[in-house]
This record gives sequence, C-alpha cells and structure tokens, in this order.
Amino acid sequence: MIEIRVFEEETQRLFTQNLVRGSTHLCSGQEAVVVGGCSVLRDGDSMLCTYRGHGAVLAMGAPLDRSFGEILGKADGLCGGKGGSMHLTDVSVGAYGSVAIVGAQLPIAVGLGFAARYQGTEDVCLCFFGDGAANIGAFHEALNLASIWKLPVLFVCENNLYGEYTALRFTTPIEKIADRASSYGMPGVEVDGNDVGAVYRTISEAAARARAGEGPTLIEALTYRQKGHSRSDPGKYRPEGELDAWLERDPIGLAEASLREQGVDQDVLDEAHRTAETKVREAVQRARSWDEPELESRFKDVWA
Amino acid sequence: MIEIRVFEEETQRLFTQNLVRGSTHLCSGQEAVVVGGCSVLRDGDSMLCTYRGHGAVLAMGAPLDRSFGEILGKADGLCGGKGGSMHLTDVSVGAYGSVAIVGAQLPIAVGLGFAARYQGTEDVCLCFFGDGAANIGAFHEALNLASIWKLPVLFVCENNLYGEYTALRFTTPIEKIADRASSYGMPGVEVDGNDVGAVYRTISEAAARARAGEGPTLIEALTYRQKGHSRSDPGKYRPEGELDAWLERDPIGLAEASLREQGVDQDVLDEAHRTAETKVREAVQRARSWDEPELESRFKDVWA
Amino acid sequence: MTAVTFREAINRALSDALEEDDRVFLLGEDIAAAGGAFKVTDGLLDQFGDHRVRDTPISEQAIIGTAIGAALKGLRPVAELMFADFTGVCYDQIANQLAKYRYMTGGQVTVPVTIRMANGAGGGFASQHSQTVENWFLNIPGLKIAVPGSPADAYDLMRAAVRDENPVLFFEHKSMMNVKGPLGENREPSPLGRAAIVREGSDVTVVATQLMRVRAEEAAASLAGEGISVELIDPRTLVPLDMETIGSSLDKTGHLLVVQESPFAGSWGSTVLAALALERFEMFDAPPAIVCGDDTPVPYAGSLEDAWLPTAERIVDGVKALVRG
Amino acid sequence: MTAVTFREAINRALSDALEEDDRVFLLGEDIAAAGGAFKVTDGLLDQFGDHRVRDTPISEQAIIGTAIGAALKGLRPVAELMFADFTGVCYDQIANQLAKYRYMTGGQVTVPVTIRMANGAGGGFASQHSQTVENWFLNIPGLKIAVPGSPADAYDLMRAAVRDENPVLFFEHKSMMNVKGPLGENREPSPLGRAAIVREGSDVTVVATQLMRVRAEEAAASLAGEGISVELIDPRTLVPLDMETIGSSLDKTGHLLVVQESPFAGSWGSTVLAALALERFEMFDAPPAIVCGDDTPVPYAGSLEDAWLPTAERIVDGVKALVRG
Ligand SMILES: Cc1ncc(C[n+]2csc(CCOP(=O)(O)OP(=O)(O)O)c2C)c(N)n1
Ligand SMILES: Cc1ncc(C[n+]2csc(CCOP(=O)(O)OP(=O)(O)O)c2C)c(N)n1
Ligand SMILES: [Mg+2]
Ligand SMILES: [Mg+2]
Repeated sequence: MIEIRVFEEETQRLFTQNLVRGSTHLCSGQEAVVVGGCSVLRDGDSMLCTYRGHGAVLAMGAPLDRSFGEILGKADGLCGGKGGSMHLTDVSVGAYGSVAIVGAQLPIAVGLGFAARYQGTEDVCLCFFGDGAANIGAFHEALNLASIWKLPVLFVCENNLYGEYTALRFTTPIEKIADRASSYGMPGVEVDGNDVGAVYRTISEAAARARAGEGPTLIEALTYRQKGHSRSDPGKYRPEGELDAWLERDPIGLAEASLREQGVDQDVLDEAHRTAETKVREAVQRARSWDEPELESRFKDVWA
Repeated sequence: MIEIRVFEEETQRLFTQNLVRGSTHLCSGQEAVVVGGCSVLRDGDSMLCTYRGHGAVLAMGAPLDRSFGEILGKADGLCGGKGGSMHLTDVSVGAYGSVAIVGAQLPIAVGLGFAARYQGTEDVCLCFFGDGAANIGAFHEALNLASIWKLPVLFVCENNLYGEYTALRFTTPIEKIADRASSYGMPGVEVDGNDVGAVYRTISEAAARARAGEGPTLIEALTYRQKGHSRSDPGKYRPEGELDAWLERDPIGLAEASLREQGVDQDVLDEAHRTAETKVREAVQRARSWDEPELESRFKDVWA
Repeated sequence: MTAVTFREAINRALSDALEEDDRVFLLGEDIAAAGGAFKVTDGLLDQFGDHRVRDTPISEQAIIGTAIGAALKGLRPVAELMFADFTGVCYDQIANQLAKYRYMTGGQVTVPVTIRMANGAGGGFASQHSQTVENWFLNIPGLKIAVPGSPADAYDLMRAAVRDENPVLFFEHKSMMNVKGPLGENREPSPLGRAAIVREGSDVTVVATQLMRVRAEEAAASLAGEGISVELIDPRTLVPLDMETIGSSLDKTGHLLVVQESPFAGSWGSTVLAALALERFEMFDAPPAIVCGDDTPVPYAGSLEDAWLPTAERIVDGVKALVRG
Repeated sequence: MTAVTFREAINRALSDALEEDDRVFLLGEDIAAAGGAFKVTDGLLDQFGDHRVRDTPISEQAIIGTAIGAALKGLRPVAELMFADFTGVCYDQIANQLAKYRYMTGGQVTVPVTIRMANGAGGGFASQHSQTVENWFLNIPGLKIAVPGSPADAYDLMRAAVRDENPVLFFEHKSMMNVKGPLGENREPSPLGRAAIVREGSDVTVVATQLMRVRAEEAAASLAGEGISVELIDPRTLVPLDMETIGSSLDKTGHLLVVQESPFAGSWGSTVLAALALERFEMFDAPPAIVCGDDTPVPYAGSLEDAWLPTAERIVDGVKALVRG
C-alpha cells in the first residue's frame, strides 16, 4: 500500500512536470481495496481494472520501473509506450488489462472466468470497477451472464462516492450498490474498503465460493478518492469536511494503527516508508533514463 | 382483444401465402397485456413496443387496414411500406414506435417520459418489452435514469417465458423480473398478464403515481406466447402440456368467462367475434387492393 | 465433390473446427438447442455438447466480452450475433476492446475471436436487420473482415478465421443461405487476404462481394453473350484487402466497376476506388464506376427493397456504360 | 469582432441556442455542475438552471435514448458524449434508432437531436479516447455530420445543428479547444452542407477538416513562401458533403490532396477521393494524393502519437510531390 501511495505521489509530480500525457487517475485513498483484493489471488488467476489502475496492477506485482516507464511512454514501459497510464497491463503477473471505457472490463472478466471453467481449473477473475460504472449496461449484462453460468468472477465495486465530479446520489437511486446483486441471484456484500484486512477476508470468501464452482459475488468496497478525478480537478463538488473525515480514515493510517496495536514498532513502519520511497525514487529514475520507443514500433502489435 | 386475435390469425395466413416479408412476430395469447395497458392511456400519452407489436399498436387505436397495409408493404400502410411488421407506428394515436432491436425502446421511453416532465404535462409513457430484454444493457440504463429523474414511464415486461426458443430459466438467474425494480429504487409489481382487468388496474395505479410525479414502475405481466417466435417455429422447446395449460387460460376465454359471469349473453360475445372477423376481413381486403408504393418513395423520409 | 449450400458449408466448417481443436467453442443466442436463427449451427449441440456449444442470454456486450476474455486465456471463441446489425449494441466491445487489446498492451496478448453474423439486405427484414455492416468497421485497425461469396469460400474462410490469431468479423449474407456450390473434401487451408478471380476476362474488371458477387456472376454470363468479357474479382476479405489482385486486373482491362450493396460513403467500395485512384491512376482507360445501394436506410416493402438493392441488370448496364463510353 | 477560443465559441453557441428556444436542453455526464470534461458547458447551469442543463449517470445508451424520445415529443435535445469514442457504447441508439426513426415510420416524426462529442488525437489519451469517430457513421444514412475547423465555424455549425430538423453528430476536436479565431456578433445562420474555401489558390486543392485544417493552413502559408499556391477547402460537414465546392476547386487546380487524421479505409477522405474519381476523372492533371493517419490504433507515447498524426511538414511534402510530380 505504501509503495502504491508513493508511486501515485510521484506520478502526480511527473504529471505536473508535463511528463505524463492525456489524463491520469490516481487511486490514492483506495489502496486497501486493490491490495486486499489482489492478495487473495494466486497463480493462474486474473485481474482486470480501470483507467484508475496503477494500484491494482502494482498490487499484482508489476515492476515499479516498467509501470513508470509506461506512464512516461518509454520503449521499456509495460506496453512499450502504446498504452500509457490508462492501460497499464502486465499479463505475466496476471494483470490482464486496464480498461478506459467505463464498465467495459466487466464482460471481459466474464470471459476470463469462463475460460477457467472451460479448462477445468479453479482459477478466478478479480474485476474492479467504480460506483459510476454500476449504471452502465455492460455491468448488467456481465453480472447476469456470470451468474447464470456460475462463473468464478469477483466483481469488486470501488465505491469512492463519485463518478468524476458527480456524487453517487445524483446518479444512482439506491443506497447500496451491493444490493444490485439480488437482480442476478448472486450474493452481494459490503465491506469497509479502507480496511485492508476486511477487504482481504471478504474477497477471500468470495474467491473460495468461486473456486468451488458456486459462482460470482458482487462486493462493494466503501472507500474514498483522496485526489481529484484526474489532472487539475478543483474538487469544489465535495461537501466541506468530507475529505478531512476520510483522511482520518486513510487506509494506510488505519493499517499502521492496527499493526502498532499488534505490537509492531513505529521504527519498522517508518523504515517501510523509507524503503518505499527509495524504491519508487530509484524506479522512476531508471524509467526516466530509458529510451523513447522507436518510431517504427508504432506499426507493431496491430496484428499477431 | 378479439380484433387483435383475428388480426394476428389473418397475418399468419398472409405470411403463409408469402405476402409478408422477413419475419413477423404474433402476439396471440398476450392480448390482455397490451389491451389492458393501452386502455389506461389518454391523449398526450405515448406508447412504445417491440417487433411483436401489432397488438399494442392496434390497442392504441391504429386502423386495421393501414396496419395490414404496412405489413403488406403498401403505399398507404402506416409507414408507407418502409417499416413493415416489425416497425408498425402510428404517432397520431400515440403509438410512437415498434422497435426491432431488443431493449432499444426502453431508453427512448425515458425520453418520452422526460418530455412530459420538461413540458410540465401529466403525460406518461407506456413501454412494453419482453422477458428476454430484461438481460440487455439498455434495460438497466433506462430504468436507472427514469428512476433517478422520477420520470413518468411504465415499464411493462411481457413475460411470455421465452426469448425466441430459449426458456427464461436458461438466461435469467432469478424467478421474478419485477424484483429487478429494487435495483433502481422503484416499485416492481407482478400481474396476471392474461387477466385484462388485472392488467388494467395494475397499470392504472402505476400511471396515477407517474402522473403525480412519483416516478416509474416496473410491471411484470405473466403471459404466454401461443404461437411460435416468428415464422415457422417448430416449438419443440416447449415442455409437453405447457401450451395446452396456457390455452386453458387464454386471455380472451378468461375475459369472456368473466363477462358471462357478469351476465353478458353468449350471443353478444358471438356477435363480437363475428363483428371482429368482418372488420378484419374487410380491412385486409381493402389493404390488399391498395397500390404498391411508388419506387421513388424510397428516397423520401431520410431527411426532414 | 458435392454441392452444398452456403449454410451447410459454414456448418461443416464449424463442425470441423470444433473437431480439430478443443479450444474452439461457440456461443450466441439460440445457437445451441435451436440451431441458430438461420439454422447454421444446427446439430452442433448434439455433436459437441453444451460445454462447447452454448446458448446465451440476449446480452451482446456480454457475448463479445466473454469471447475476448476467453481468448485472452488461450481459447478460440466463435461468437454469433444473429444479425450483424446487432453489433450496434456491442460496438464498443468490438471496436474499442477487441480490435485494440493487443496493440494497447504492446503485444502482450493475442485475441483470436471470430464473430459470425448474418449480413445484408434482400429478405424483407427492414432497416434494422438488413445492413451491410462490414462497412462499420473498416476504419478500425485491428479487425480482419471476411465476406464470403460462395459456399466453398465460406468454408475456407471460416476455417482460416478460427485458426487466425487475430480477431475476425465473419459476415454471412442472409440472402445467400440456400445458394449452392461445390465443396471438395480435404481442402487446403487458405489464408485470409487473398482475392479470388471468380471469372477471368479482358474488357472490364468488376469487383464484388457476397450477394453482389452472385449477381455479378449472372451479369458477367449475360455480358459474355454480348461479347463483353468481364473479369470478376471477389476480394473475399476486406481486411486484409488484396489490392494486388484487383490492381493487376485493372492493369489488364483498364476498366473498373465496383458493385456493392451498401450506400457509397465510407464503404469498402469507395475505399477500393480511392486506393486505385491513388496508386494506379494511369491504368484507367476510362473513369471508374460504381453500382451501389441507395443513400437511404433499407426499406421494407418488396418493391422498394428490390429497387434499393442493385440487380444483375444494373450491373450489366454499368458495365456497358463503362466499356461503350 | 473579438477573438475567442474554439471552446468559447461552442459555449456561446449553446448559450445562444438555449436563450433562443425553450425546447433546447442539454444533457450529459458532468456537463452541468462541472461544466464538462473539456469545460465547454461551463457556466450554462448557472445561466439556465438544472431543468435545462442536466447531469446524467454514466449511461450513454440512456442519454441518447432520452434525447431521441424527447425529440419525438418536440424538444431539441443537445446530448454530450464527452469523448466521441463512447459512441461505441451507444452505437445502436445512434445508428439503428436515431438515424432511421423518421425513415422507418414513413416520415411520421422528426428527430432533431444534436450529439456533441470530443474527437480526435493529439492529446495523449491513447487508443480508446483519440479516434476520429466521424468515420464510424459515414455509411449510416440519416445522420448529418459536422466537423468544425475554426471557432467561427464551430459557432455557426452548432447553431445550425440545433435548429436543424435532423439528427446531427457534432464533433469538437479535443486538440483544438484553445485555438483562437475571430467571431463577429449577429451572425447569419449558415446551413449545414456548405464547404468553406479557407484559402484561395490556384495550384493544388487541399481538402482538410478540424486539426488537419489547422495544420493545412500552416502548410499552405509555408508553401506560399515557396511559390506554391494552395486552395484549402474545409467541407465543414461530411453529411451533407459539398462536392460541388470541392469539385470546382479541382477543376481549377487540377491537383488534389486530401488530408485527414484517420486511417484510410472507410474514411471521409477516401470517400471524397472516390467520388471525384467517379465524377471528375478528367479534371485531374496528376493522380490524387492523401496524407492520413497510420493504419493502427492511436498510440500513447508522445513520440509515437506525433509520428502517427500527420504534420504540417507532411502536408507540405505531399503538396510538393503532387505539383512537382
Ligand atoms: C463509457 C464511458 N463513459 C464515460 C467515460 C468518462 N469517464 C471516465 S472515468 C468516469 C467516472 C467513472 O466513475 P466511477 O465508475 O465511479 O470510477 P472512479 O473514476 O470513481 O474510479 C467517466 C464518466 C468513459 N471513460 N467511458
Ligand atoms: C439486440 C438484439 N439481440 C437479439 C435480437 C434477436 N431477437 C429478436 S426477438 C428475440 C427474443 C426476445 O425475447 P423477449 O424479450 O422475451 O421478447 P418476445 O419475443 O418473447 O416477445 C431476439 C433474441 C434482436 N432483435 N436484438
Ligand atoms: Mg467512483
Ligand atoms: Mg419473451
């Protein structure tokens, strides 16, 4: 989690230096969801996420430097510079894609889950999406098909209260997105998305059911986007005090508090921060030193 | 209802005589839903339906002859022969369209409902769709938006147990489509779709709520498609006895029984049948005698 | 060498593909128990079981997404969309996901998905079920596009599509289902991207696909009777497009007529015309010509649809106008 | 006569349209409170209230469907899709419903819907947010297509689009939002379907839209310094397409270069080339030429995207190759 946080801070710095193109969407404040979720996975499992996917891809084990490299558009970036911040992908660690069309990854997750059943493995697919995505058609079709075919897909809604600049209550006529599970005859669970342990336990249970052939689960992880939606976001849509209240419940702060309670020394935690900062700094330095892609490389990878 | 039934029988006859092109989808057995529903509407209200829409459009008051004319591709058909069986439309009676892409009419219904609110009228939009359509993305988006904006739309699912040749239980992981209403924070009601009175009462209540600004309702009308999905449909997917059981509950039979109970003479009912048959026969004769569209007419109506 | 229908040829290709490779499976609406809306998949459920031949809900986005995801894990899905017009409800999955997945990930994945669909006009299905949908995807790099115009081509292209490592959109013309043609046994796999010279000739090059190829064959036969020799080329795939074969024919005849069912703008026919104007301008002995569908949606009435859809007569007239100046 | 940005011009057009006609309303994601992802609708919520300027859920099918339904009842919806690439998730509503509604009903309805969307590459948004999406709709009769290339055109075309009785797809190039240009007051309504002669010239006709028009203007200026006189035509709308103005220019110059951002196949540029080859073959003094985007998805990295997107230099080179043979 700390590494992801530091990674995102560095990404923001790169962005303000105009080294990141287009938009970039940070997951600061939401680290517990992706870390808790991805920790459940094992070899053969797959993960899909959104344009706000740096954390999820790193949580799967993608290298820091090649992730930066991709965001910087370098030849040795994860996708050779062709994908960028919104499309970080590292199939070698099970991160099958960051999808930038809202909701479009959900049907694809159904296919990843289907392949496991077809091939007779116990693999699962973990699929992240936002609260806003729960209103798009692809969500509906994907959950329905996954359920009727009892596929091993874990649909994890990162409810950070906003879709871009619009609060959930203006777009969604119900309180709990997890309740939509009943439309598909699948379990719907809510979890504190800032409590990494709780996320881990909830998604573990869902994964166990999925591996046992009992089908998909819809999990709603309540969390908060501490930064803007993307780029320069004034954030004036947030009610006063909301951000502060959520900063109090920062997932890293909460995890550290719990570790301290369990007797872990503050020194150890400080050391973890320092290590993360060093690793991230070294990674970004490496990535910045890398070559730009060769211009001819843009013609590659259209066709297999 | 009787007129619609006779109309559909005549359409089938025309079809087997190769006078109807493409596919045609009969609503025989489902008449109570459209008749009960459309009777609720008043001037200014609108109705949208599917490719299985002859009954609904007639129930709104479209003329028999021009409806046949359209199905036969005649110049004086409702749509000048450009739409055909799947696109019967008569805006002058509030039948705003028969849509042949499954589910695509639901978002459009939201717009018809929106216009009423925008213009400050109490009009409602009645929108029919099938059980199979409840699994497509457009359904989800439409119900969500109608609910969050509290629009006067009556979403009526004609659950006839099948989408084409595939039974509901293979495509839909829950028992009652009406239960999906809870995903959108709107009321979901089930009604016996073969009981025209019950349909009328249920949809009247929903319409009253809608007119009062209380938003949309999802209504599931349980009914049965007595004929094939379209054209020559072997129907072998039906469990033995199912059709017979539903024929026992034929909506016209039920309505007549209830009228008899209320003291209406069998003669009166027989007379109604005869009248319907005469009207339909005369209408189809007229329509058959009409001219083909002028070939140049195909260039008209692309642009306003 | 037996004569089979277009429908039977595809059915056999699917059956042989399922037989050959366990990774191949079929999914779509009413394709299993009912054998498909056009009966193309008839019998395959019985032959291969419901593990590999699967009915789905009416959820086209989920169908294509499932195919993509399964392909990412090494399977070879063949998805059916019943009518090609239904790509409208899953266009994003095809154009933004499937077509670009490999590219956006820098080549980390292959996505060997085949999408089968009924294409074209002529059946009285009206505007929403009659379009020549191949044109909707021409400007989307990353999708191969197959448009078979005979039973043998349908068989060969389907086998090639399923074996190809890339996404392939496979269009089956709904007015050709009962067209018959020879189909030999033990066929050589033929690669995607090679045009067929359907008929050799010396006066005019006619380029046509699917139903228009059938009508162009009629037209060519009748023109032969009048002493006009037509070279009929069927590109068979629009991506990759075999401009070499088309261009060589033009070099030989000096006259070009493109025949297509769809309206002109943004179509494969206008693309071929433009490419030849760019690359082989000097080879034209006369300005090129096109016979194409009207610039309107497809009307329902038989009289109107017949007028809308180019006929063999219009092709004959087009060729005559071209060679007689 | 003040200079305004492209963004301001559209904002003003929307404001004036809302002012002029109560039936006009706006809907889309984040267009109201946030003023739009590209800030094009900034301030309109305050000016016109949330009855007429409405934020929606992330539900593009519902957005377009709502616009259609509202238009059927006499309103004049202006829907925003944020990025034009998102037409992928509502393609059916646009291509199968909106475009065909009037036709299928035999002219019973008009559907005056305007759909605004951010188009094109150049911003580092990668493959799923950078396409020139006008090409996806060329083969769908029933949709007008506006592709403004200057602030004044943006204003005029937007006013015309909202007043038009037909559906109009309105593309706003995302790399032009800050381009400035003059915009006088009290403008005459200008009809859709009239090309602009952006610059008169005698040696070569260059046809370009949006960002490529901007780059072609640069190229033309630099070519003028070398004694080559470019006539630059901006069609402004692709449907209707003003072939008369383009053709007349070709008649005069005898040389044609089409410049477009998108790949070649199925594009508006190949359509223009093909149409001229059909209709005005003899007017070419040399084979036509095109400068266009590569046949790949749009890559992310700055170096790659810059190489992908045609530059003023490539246009200069293209013109020189054309006139110097
Ligand atoms: C189909 C589609 N519509 C709109 C967008 C633009 N967009 C990008 S992110 C976003 C908000 C998504 O909100 P949510 O699902 O809650 O995810 P979050 O960004 O909060 O993680 C929107 C509207 C898009 N990328 N795709
Ligand atoms: C998007 C789309 N997918 C598939 C079809 C083909 N199709 C036409 S009717 C139908 C079955 C629809 O079932 P249901 O919604 O239950 O309506 P019913 O026909 O039973 O009235 C299907 C799959 C279509 N027209 N549109
Ligand atoms: Mg969110
Ligand atoms: Mg049904």
